[in-house]
Amino acid sequence: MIEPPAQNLPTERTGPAAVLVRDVWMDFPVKQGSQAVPVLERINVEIQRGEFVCVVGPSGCGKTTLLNIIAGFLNASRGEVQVEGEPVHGPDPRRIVIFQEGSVFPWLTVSANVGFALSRKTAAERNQIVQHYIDMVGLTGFESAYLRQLSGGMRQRVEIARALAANPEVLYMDEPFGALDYFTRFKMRADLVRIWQQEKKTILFVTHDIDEAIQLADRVVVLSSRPSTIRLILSVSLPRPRDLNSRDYLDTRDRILHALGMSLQNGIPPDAGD
Amino acid sequence: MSLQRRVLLAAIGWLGTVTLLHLWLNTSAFEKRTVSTGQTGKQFRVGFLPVT
Amino acid sequence: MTSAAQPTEVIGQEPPFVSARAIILPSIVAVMFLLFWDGAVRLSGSQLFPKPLDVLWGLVELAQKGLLIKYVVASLFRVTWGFTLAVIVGIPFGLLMGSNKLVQEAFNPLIQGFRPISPIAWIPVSILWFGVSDAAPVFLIFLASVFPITVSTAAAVKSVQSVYLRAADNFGLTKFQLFSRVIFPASLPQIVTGLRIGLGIAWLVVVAAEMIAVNSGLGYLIIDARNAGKRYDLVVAGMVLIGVIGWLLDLLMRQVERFQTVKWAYGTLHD
Amino acid sequence: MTGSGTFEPVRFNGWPELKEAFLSQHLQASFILAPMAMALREQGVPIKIVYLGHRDGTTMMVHKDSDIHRIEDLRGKKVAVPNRFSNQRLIIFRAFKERGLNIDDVTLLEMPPPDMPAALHVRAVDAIISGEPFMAQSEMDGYGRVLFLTKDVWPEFISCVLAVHEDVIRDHRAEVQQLVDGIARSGKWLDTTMDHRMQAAKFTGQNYYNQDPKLLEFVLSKPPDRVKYTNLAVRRKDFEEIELVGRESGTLQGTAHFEDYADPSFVTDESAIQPYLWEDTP
Repeated sequence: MIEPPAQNLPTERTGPAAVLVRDVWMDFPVKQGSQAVPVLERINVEIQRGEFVCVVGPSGCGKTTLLNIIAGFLNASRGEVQVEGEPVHGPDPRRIVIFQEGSVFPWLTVSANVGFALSRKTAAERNQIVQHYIDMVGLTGFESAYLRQLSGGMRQRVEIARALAANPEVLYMDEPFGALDYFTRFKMRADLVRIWQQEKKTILFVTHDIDEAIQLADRVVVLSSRPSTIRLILSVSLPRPRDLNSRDYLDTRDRILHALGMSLQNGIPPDAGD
Repeated sequence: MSLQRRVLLAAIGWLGTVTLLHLWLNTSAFEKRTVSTGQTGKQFRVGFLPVT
Repeated sequence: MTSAAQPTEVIGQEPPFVSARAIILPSIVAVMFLLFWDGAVRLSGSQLFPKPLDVLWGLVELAQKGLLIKYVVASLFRVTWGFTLAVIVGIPFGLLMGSNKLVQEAFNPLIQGFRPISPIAWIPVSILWFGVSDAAPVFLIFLASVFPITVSTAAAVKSVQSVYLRAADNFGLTKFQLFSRVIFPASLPQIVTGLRIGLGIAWLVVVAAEMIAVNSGLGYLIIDARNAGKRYDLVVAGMVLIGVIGWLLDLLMRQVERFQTVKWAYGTLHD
Repeated sequence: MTGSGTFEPVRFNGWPELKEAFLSQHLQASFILAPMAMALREQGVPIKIVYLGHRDGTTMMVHKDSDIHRIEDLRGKKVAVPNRFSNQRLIIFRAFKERGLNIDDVTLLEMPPPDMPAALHVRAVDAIISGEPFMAQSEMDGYGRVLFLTKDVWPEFISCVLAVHEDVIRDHRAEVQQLVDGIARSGKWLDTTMDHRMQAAKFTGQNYYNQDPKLLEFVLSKPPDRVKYTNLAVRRKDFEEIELVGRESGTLQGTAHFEDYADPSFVTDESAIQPYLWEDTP
């Protein structure tokens, strides 16, 4: 089911959108005097509460820039971002970002990291919350380990646990599984969906991996290469847990590839990586 | 935090110990002044070099 | 309900490992050095330069006279206070300079201007200000170590990865919390390295500092031995003491580098 | 100079440090090189020379088997002197002038006195001159030979003087008088018998100079008039001689005169000085 880019299909109207991106444009001034480099053009997205939305596009198309704008770390050149109807002016603990390069604090143990945002709570409350999320992400037994003693997958689990412990309304994730091996990625995606269903958070997940997007998202926003515009917003109606061999799965993938001007019917196109 | 507090306490402990030791061993801070310097209070210091 | 990750993924604690070889090898070299030294003095027939044994007897003589403990304590007292003041001034100022561009631009030239001045050049000034008290050597030692500490702290703050700052910002930390819970811990490893360098320099300077009119300390021991005529055995004894204590101080500081809150930054190549 | 606890002797290891501590009034009084005191006064430092440290007590030493036997032989040689503002340096100017020699023919190197014996021993320099006991050190150890004693070249030679800050003289005259009397009387005591000198050598060596008493005994006895601790009153004639050589050698500007840098009022009648009756406490 393809949606025309400009229009979005709210399932049922339950108050203002969790995250509303209206007519956002972004260009980077490279050097004084020289022409600014356009990065994002006419971005319109509306994310409902509890929805899992993936943004996918070739690397360097401005996905991370868009995420930073939505999260409030960057101001758009034009346009606006609203969360629950309020305009976004900066980062906020109700909207936690999991950065691409990983921001777990290496000088803290796992439990100290996970409890980082809970300084205002009592010790008992904090320990209870920390233990809950450590168990949830499967780090039981590693509470007093340090970052350098953990594998890549486990570090991402700490990242997620810490974000969830802050009890945000929205989770922004910037290619969090990019550095993991093939098998761990599958495991992390399954765990993330499970946690998303349990915690009922709104998630905006940025990735360059189309398969990852389809395995995770309710809706996939497909961005073109730079200057990127929205090529397609695709609702993924596959039932969960998703059967990755099903016909529908492959059709969905082809639609996304097609929207990006690529199709894999007759082998990998030569210009696939541009 | 207890580790950093322990390091801090150890540092302060050392500071106190070495200061007391020094005052005791190398200065006359603890010796009762046999002769009170009386009116001048401040010592009358006379410099010299160990020559002739 | 939860799927625990396999424990094998955890990289074990690194126990400090001192092999027997690590002790025997250097001791052989040390013995050879002593023999070489002894032989060289005998060959040269110099009556002035002491042989290792003379130095040992010099140390024994100092210990018997109770001067050994007095001088060691005096030097440690001055280095401790000079270094502590340098830490108290250096770290906060370094943190400020590292985190505030204005302060950095304002003070950096001044600091870079003072840094190359050798503490020995400060001796005349410190006598004019502090005269013949302990304050003069403490001042020199303070000067010697405050610059490396300030500079390394400032560099540490500036090199804190921005992703930590963004994450902290995201969690809504106040400016003070950002400093005490992210910037300081993140810079701590480099600060500790700066402290180690600062302490090393402080101990280097103690000899020069104690050449002013103080009547105790290892630096004084050396200068006084020269005054006492041919007591070059005491001069070398002083050097040996300074070397050994300086080495122990460095070992002590290296233990600080094995603390968890700092070790994370040194990676596995750190010995 | 034991005083009654009123005075605290502060030992220094180099003239520059002593000068700076004295200049900045961390020392109320100090034994100091005569020309240095005069130069400080020329530069406006309000101090007065009130007494002398000692007479003579300086020797020029050469290496035992060096070819230097007369002052004339110093030409083309390297001589270590303690400080630019020292009479040990000025005496060379005076000796060369009296013999019609050109001062530029000799190289004068400033060197801390404690390093001089070793420098002579390894022949880094050809001759050394400074206050005792460092000169006697080289003689006692057998590699030094006396070229001349100061009394042979500059009779009543002055090396160190006792200088006091003028405000200390104004505000604490009694203490200064007590100090000068103490020095004068112990000087008299020293010069009365050789036994007193030997006691002093032991006492000073251990408690104040940290030097080998045998070395000090050598200085105080061989020959007996190597250093004298009497006849130390401040006299115009002596200092004007120093002014003369100081000006000729370019060390002093000559802008300060006896009234500016000297205060002889503390010792009016030398013969009246009574030696201390003092025995070395075991």
